[in-house]
Amino acid sequence: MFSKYATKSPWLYRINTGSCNGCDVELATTALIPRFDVERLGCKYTGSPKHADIVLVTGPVTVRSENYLIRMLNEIPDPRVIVAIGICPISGGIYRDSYSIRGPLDKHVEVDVNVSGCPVRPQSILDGVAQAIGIWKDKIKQFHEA
Amino acid sequence: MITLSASSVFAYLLFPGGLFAVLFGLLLLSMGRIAVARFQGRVGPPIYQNIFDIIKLRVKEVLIPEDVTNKLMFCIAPVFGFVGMMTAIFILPVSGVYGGTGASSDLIVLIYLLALPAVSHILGGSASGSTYAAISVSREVILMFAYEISFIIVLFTVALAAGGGDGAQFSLKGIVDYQITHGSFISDIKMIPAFLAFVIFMLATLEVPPFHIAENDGDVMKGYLMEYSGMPLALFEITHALKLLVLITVLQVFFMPGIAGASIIVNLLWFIGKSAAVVACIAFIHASMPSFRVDQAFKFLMIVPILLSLMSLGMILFF
Amino acid sequence: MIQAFVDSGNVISSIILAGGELLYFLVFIRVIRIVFLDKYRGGKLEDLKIQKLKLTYVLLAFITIGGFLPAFAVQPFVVLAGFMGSPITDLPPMGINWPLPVLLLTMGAALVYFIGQKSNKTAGLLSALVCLLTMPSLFFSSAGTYGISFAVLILFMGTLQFVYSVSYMEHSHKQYRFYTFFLLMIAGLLGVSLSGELLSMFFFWEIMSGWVMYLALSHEDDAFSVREATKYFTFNYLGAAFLLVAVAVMYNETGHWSYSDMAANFQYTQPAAIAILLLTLAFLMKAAQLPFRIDYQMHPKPAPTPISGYISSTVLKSGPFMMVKIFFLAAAGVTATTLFPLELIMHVSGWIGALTIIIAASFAMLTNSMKRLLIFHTVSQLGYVVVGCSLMTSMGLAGGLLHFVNHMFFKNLLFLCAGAVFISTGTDKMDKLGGLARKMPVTFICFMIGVLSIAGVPLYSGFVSKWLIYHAVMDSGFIGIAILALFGSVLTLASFIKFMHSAYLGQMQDNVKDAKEASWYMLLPMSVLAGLSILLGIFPGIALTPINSMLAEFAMQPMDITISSVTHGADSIDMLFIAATLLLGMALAVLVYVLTKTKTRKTHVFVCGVGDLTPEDSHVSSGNFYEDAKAIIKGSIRLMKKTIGLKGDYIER
Amino acid sequence: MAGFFKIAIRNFLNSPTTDPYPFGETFTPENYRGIIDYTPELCIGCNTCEYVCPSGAIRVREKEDGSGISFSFWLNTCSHCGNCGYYCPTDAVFNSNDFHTARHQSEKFIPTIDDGISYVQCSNCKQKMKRPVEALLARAYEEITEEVRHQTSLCPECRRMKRFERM
Repeated sequence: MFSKYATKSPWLYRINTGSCNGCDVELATTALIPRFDVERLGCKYTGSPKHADIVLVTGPVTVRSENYLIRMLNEIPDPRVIVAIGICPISGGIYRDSYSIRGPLDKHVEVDVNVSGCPVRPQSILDGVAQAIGIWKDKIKQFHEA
Repeated sequence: MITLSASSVFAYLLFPGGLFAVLFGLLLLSMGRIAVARFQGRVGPPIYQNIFDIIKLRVKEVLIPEDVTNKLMFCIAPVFGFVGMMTAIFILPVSGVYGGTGASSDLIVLIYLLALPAVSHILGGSASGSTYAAISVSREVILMFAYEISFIIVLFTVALAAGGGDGAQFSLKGIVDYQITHGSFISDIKMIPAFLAFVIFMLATLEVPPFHIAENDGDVMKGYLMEYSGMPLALFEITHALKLLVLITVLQVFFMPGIAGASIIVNLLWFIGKSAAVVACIAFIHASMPSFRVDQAFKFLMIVPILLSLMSLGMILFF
Repeated sequence: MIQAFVDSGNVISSIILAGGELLYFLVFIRVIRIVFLDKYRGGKLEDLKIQKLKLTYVLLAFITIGGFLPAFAVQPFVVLAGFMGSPITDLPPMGINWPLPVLLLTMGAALVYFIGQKSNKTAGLLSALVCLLTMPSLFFSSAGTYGISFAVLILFMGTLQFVYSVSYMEHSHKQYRFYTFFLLMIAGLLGVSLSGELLSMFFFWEIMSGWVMYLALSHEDDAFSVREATKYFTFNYLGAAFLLVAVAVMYNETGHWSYSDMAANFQYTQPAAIAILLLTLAFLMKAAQLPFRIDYQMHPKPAPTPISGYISSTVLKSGPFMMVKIFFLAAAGVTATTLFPLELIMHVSGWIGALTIIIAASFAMLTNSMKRLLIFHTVSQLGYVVVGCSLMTSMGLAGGLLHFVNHMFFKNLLFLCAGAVFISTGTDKMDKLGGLARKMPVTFICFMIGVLSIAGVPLYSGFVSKWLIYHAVMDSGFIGIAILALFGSVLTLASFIKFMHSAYLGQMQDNVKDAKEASWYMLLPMSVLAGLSILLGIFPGIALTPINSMLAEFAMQPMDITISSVTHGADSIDMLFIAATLLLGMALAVLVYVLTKTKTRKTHVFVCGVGDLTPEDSHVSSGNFYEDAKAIIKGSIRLMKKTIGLKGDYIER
Repeated sequence: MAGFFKIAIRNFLNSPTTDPYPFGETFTPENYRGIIDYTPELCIGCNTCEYVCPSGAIRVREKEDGSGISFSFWLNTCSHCGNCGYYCPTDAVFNSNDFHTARHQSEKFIPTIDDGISYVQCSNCKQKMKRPVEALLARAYEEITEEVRHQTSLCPECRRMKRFERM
């Protein structure tokens, strides 16, 4: 019914697959410090993957965190958008050929938006989230047609 | 038998009951979020944010944990809280606007209705089978165990004060009328400690930061709402909004039911103004207070509000 | 002999005599226990031939005749004393009249003993039939509506209990013996409720809480259950000793046994006040108030569930039942000057009830065993009944009696659910259980209805009686009792949530994997009781109309009620109205659910993606619930023990 | 706790300090290392940038048709360390202020910069060679005479031969 207004409240969820926490600090600043308040877009950090709409993944999917990531990704309800934050999930970044990472994120799940940078600037995260909201809108439409 | 007259159905579903209460509660919640943001120096979400949260949740897919022990209980749990709050709003009189149902608008019914959201959190959390939810259920019950005492004592103090010396006045309408004639309790020195105790109780029931323990993002993440998504979660959000509104109405029924004017519109604006002021104060405390740990909160709740309410109970009884 | 002492005016020596009798009993019970009940480890034993026992049988016959028809046995001695020059002038008429239903039940018990040896099913169904058939015979008995309605409830609960125990006692041995003693106990209880005189009431009181119960309780025959049953039996015997002395003093004061004439010429003299005090004390002890040593005061944990459920829900009610009768008997003869002692006794028993609610509910927070938690809650709910009845106002009495009835239903329901869980999983410890709701859904739903009604949630039966009690307590101005009582309901809810989560919800433990739903015999009584709890929640008038007639019988001003609402002065409550709003709300919520047509999907429980957690370490069991609340309760227990000189902490007996 | 109350009230009174980024411009410090920029004219194809880049974001290869050198930069693996800008002798590669790095998944494998320089014919032996760059000459000689200008048009071998003859 109102599904076109649904995109006004995207809830963000952070998954850290072994990142150096550089990007996680940037993620924290986008929400909590007054300067880059992500709540203006209606976003809110949620505590559980089951409430997530836009999933922000950081870290180069290290070997240890791989199957945890896979289990958590199928715990996220469907019209969702996966955003890779920082160069590590996109291409493995500076650890690209290392033996201990299991490749970029899109080997495990189909990613929608890549926000590269090491670490990512909060403004570009906001950019990424804005783009993700756009993608999320057509995903909701597809989800309801299906 | 039940008098399901048109006015009571209208009161239940539309004006001070369902639609108005849900929308007003959600607006109050998002107003609280804006106020907290402004106290932290950021812009904060738009005013209609919580309403769109509900709409968004309607669109989402519903996830059922596979080793949930009882799928039926998992889905029914949110309904308890929602139903309790809808009935509470229906029986609570808003001074000058809506007279309450008269028949069973009673203090003791209010106590048990106010406990229903906590019961629905507990049932939902433990039915979902998640460990985080179980831990947060145990915290929720410890808190309920602690803040219920002060609520009961405040309730009896108000009942006795409204009784005017000859026994207790249990009907909510009676309390409101007594205060309108004899001046509301907020202006009465004897009732100030009870007012403070009730505010502490409100903070503890609504899980506002000094007592943001059962759903604390730090350790238990989303607590009992961990396994919920989609529409059941929306029901929980609506119950939370209704609970905020119910508590504000109860605060006004108990302590400041003053009437601003004769017409309903003026009183309604006065009611909305008072609610906004209360939400602002709650947001102020939310923005400037860190959260307790469970045992600190338990110790605090077992000492401060109980002493405050006993003080005002003593004053009411013996002076 | 005690009567003689009381006649000659010194009550103290009669108390000493009763004490001596108690000591004798302690010695004798030890003999019985060791000789008959403990496991026999010696060689093969064969019974004596019937001829050698002829003499003992004759003696046995003479004793039983003396017991049943005392006047006949005393007659020759009166004649003998006449010769010896000191004629016995006014012997108290010791006749005990047996109400018809009690006779029927005892015959039924004998019937079950002989016929029931074939199989457990026949014995169980037969005894259920016996209870059902004696119900119509109640209408001929002369007791007032108060006695008859209690009797109807006794028999109704008895039938449910027997239908339940048909499948519960499947695994145990010699069930017919258990059914016979159970039926005799019900007969005793029936006698207490129907008897018109104090003496026959005392006679049936002895049967009810005497040997019959002891042998039924120690049915499992293992050392633990026999030891616990002996503890409970000695406690009952102590209560009965108080009763014996009080009954003698009451007869001495009023010269009559039957309640009506006793009420007629009851003057307030100093011994009479002591008698009333002793009676109240005995009845409070029967209702296990102020539970300091719960293993003595309450029926033992290892007893089979049907009988422990029945004792908790019905037999313990005889305490408050008789207390109300004695209060109103004494109140009838009261005058303004002598009002003070009766008022004091009632006020003190009100406070005892309130303290019991808090103490029992906080003990219930500590225990980890299912049955013990339910036992503590029985005691705390009885505290509500005692608080209600001891207010002596019409609303208080109505509230107390309504809670009396409601508690009977939801407490028995909770016990039957615990029994069903015990049978299907074999363990009574809540720590070892978890996730039962998936395997036993119907038991879980009944259990939930029981929990919600014991906590007093509006749609269920516990709420109305608590509402009445709170209003009555506040009207008569006891703020402290009201606060304690209301807080007690929070404690009850907290401990039942611990029980619900650790036994039924949470992660599925592996010892619960093979648990299967309870059999049809168990589920029928459970669902009947659950239905009744909801019915009484929405239409309290069903129970309130007979209560109103009882109020009239006690010369109190009846409450003005309709089928579903209770009005008392300014404030009133309409349960159907509340139920309608609640159901309207539920319909609204379900409508909202149905409108959203989204897909649902099954996923893992979110534990940060960790996959290798076993159910044991991811289930929050009852041990680690409410550490802080338990710390405060344990602290206060330690403090209380220190004040009375004991050391140590809460010991889970 | 009193400190918090003061801060909260001060925040409440003066207006929020949120940066209106998605809906307005934001402040970027001038030496912020954003996406790198590449000016082909200055590039001499010396491969130092590829060599110093820690995450291998820059790739300088011979063009397939051998007509020059291709310089391709892939943003998604650049860690904005600034090594390339620092080591590039002729500052052909430098860090711009552009921080807009959010890309859709479909654009993931398109190189952000795909440019190159083409070879120049040696005026003497008509062989392909990298062309000289003014900046480098300025650094090598104080003033660029006609002689120097002429030599820049020769390929290294011809220049060596000419130098040999002059000796």
